[in-house]
Amino acid sequence: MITLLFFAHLQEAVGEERVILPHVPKTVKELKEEVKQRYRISLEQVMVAVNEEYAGDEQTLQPGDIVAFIPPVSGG
Amino acid sequence: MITLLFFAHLQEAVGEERVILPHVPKTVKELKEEVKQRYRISLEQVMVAVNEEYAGDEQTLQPGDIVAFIPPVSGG
Amino acid sequence: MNERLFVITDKPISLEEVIQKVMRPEAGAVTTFIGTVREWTKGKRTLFLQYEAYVSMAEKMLRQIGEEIREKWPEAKVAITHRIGRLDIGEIAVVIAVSSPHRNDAYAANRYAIERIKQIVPIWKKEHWEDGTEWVGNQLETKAYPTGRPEEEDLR
Amino acid sequence: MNERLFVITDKPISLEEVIQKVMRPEAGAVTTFIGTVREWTKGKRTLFLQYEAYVSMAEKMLRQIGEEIREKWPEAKVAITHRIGRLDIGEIAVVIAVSSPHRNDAYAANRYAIERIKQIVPIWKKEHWEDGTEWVGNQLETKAYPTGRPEEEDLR
Repeated sequence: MITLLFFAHLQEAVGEERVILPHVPKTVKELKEEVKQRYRISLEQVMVAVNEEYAGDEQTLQPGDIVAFIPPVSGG
Repeated sequence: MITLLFFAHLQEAVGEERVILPHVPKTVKELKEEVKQRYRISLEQVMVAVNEEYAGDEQTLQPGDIVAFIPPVSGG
Repeated sequence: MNERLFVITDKPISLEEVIQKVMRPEAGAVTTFIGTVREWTKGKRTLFLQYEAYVSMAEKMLRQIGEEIREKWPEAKVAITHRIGRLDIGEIAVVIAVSSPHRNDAYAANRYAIERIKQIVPIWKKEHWEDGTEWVGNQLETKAYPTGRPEEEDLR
Repeated sequence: MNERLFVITDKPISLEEVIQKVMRPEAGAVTTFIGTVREWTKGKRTLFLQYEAYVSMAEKMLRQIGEEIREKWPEAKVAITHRIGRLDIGEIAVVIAVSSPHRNDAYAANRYAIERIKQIVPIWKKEHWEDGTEWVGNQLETKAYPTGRPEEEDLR
């Protein structure tokens, strides 16, 4: 099981702030493919953070991970 | 007649904040020579302002001018 | 020091409070950056803004920026507060305060902080215009991150 | 606007007041520089400072810096207050506030202002150490002005 977090326009597109995924995709890349298909959203320009650290596509996932989908930030 | 103003360490060296000079030296350069000799002070690094505008050595003086001797500034 | 130097808050920001966190007897130069809500952008009128953050990670990224600054400018001390929630025109969204014995460092580190905030801190701004709303996208526009994350080098 | 943007004062400086002078709905970026009295300089302890100014000319030079900034960064608005008289450790000697629609301009214009103050504004600082006093000389040290006055170009 892993937890997915969505923010900003992604949260509106997905319709959820937090989603529990019962299984654990192998990598960030695999998870992204699944999320794209399930919610029919583009993840272009979207960064991923695993447990509050930015993560590349090749990073492997572990049970219990919290994975955040981070659209281009616009703070400041 | 012109008025001379001295500031900071020059004021302490001259012993006066303001000096009335009865005559009018032709140029800033002439005035500087006179001041150097009269007060035995160095004017190296000292800028001169005539009527609150920085002035070069060749600037001519007029009766009524206010001439300030401005040591290296240290504001900020 | 148990005061928190890097804060995400939903309350109005006290500029003085942020500045006080970096004031020190050995630092004669303090720079601040204050980001406020702008009413007019290219002729278009903003009514108000809404900021949202991934709060725990945003504070963590602010602390990371603090560490990056400590490496680059060891004598500088930095504090950052960013507000979230609804902000009206003229209200303060972010305050960055940097103190240093040297003014060069105080300017450079401050500038570095705001650029990094706009790269790596998970905060999003929703513009409320007269005719609708919009989540503001990547301010770097066409910037792509081939590694999937922003690199420190991107700033240089 | 009848508020004075460029001020020499012998009273404590209110940071908020200087910042308020430049706040505008179209300017989302405000930078400030705050110069405070530093206790320690290269291991030597300052007890307090005394600032003296040729007040009328100093305010005129501050206004001139304002005009130079308007030429270089037309959208920036700047306010400067410099204090004179006796200042204790930690007290504010100068505040420079710049607002602009663009943060680049707000940083650059602010930086420009402090550098120009240190070149052309007739203000002098007397250090009071534990073992004596000293008028602080030209901070650029060996800088000579062949024309007898500082040129704007000296800054670049």
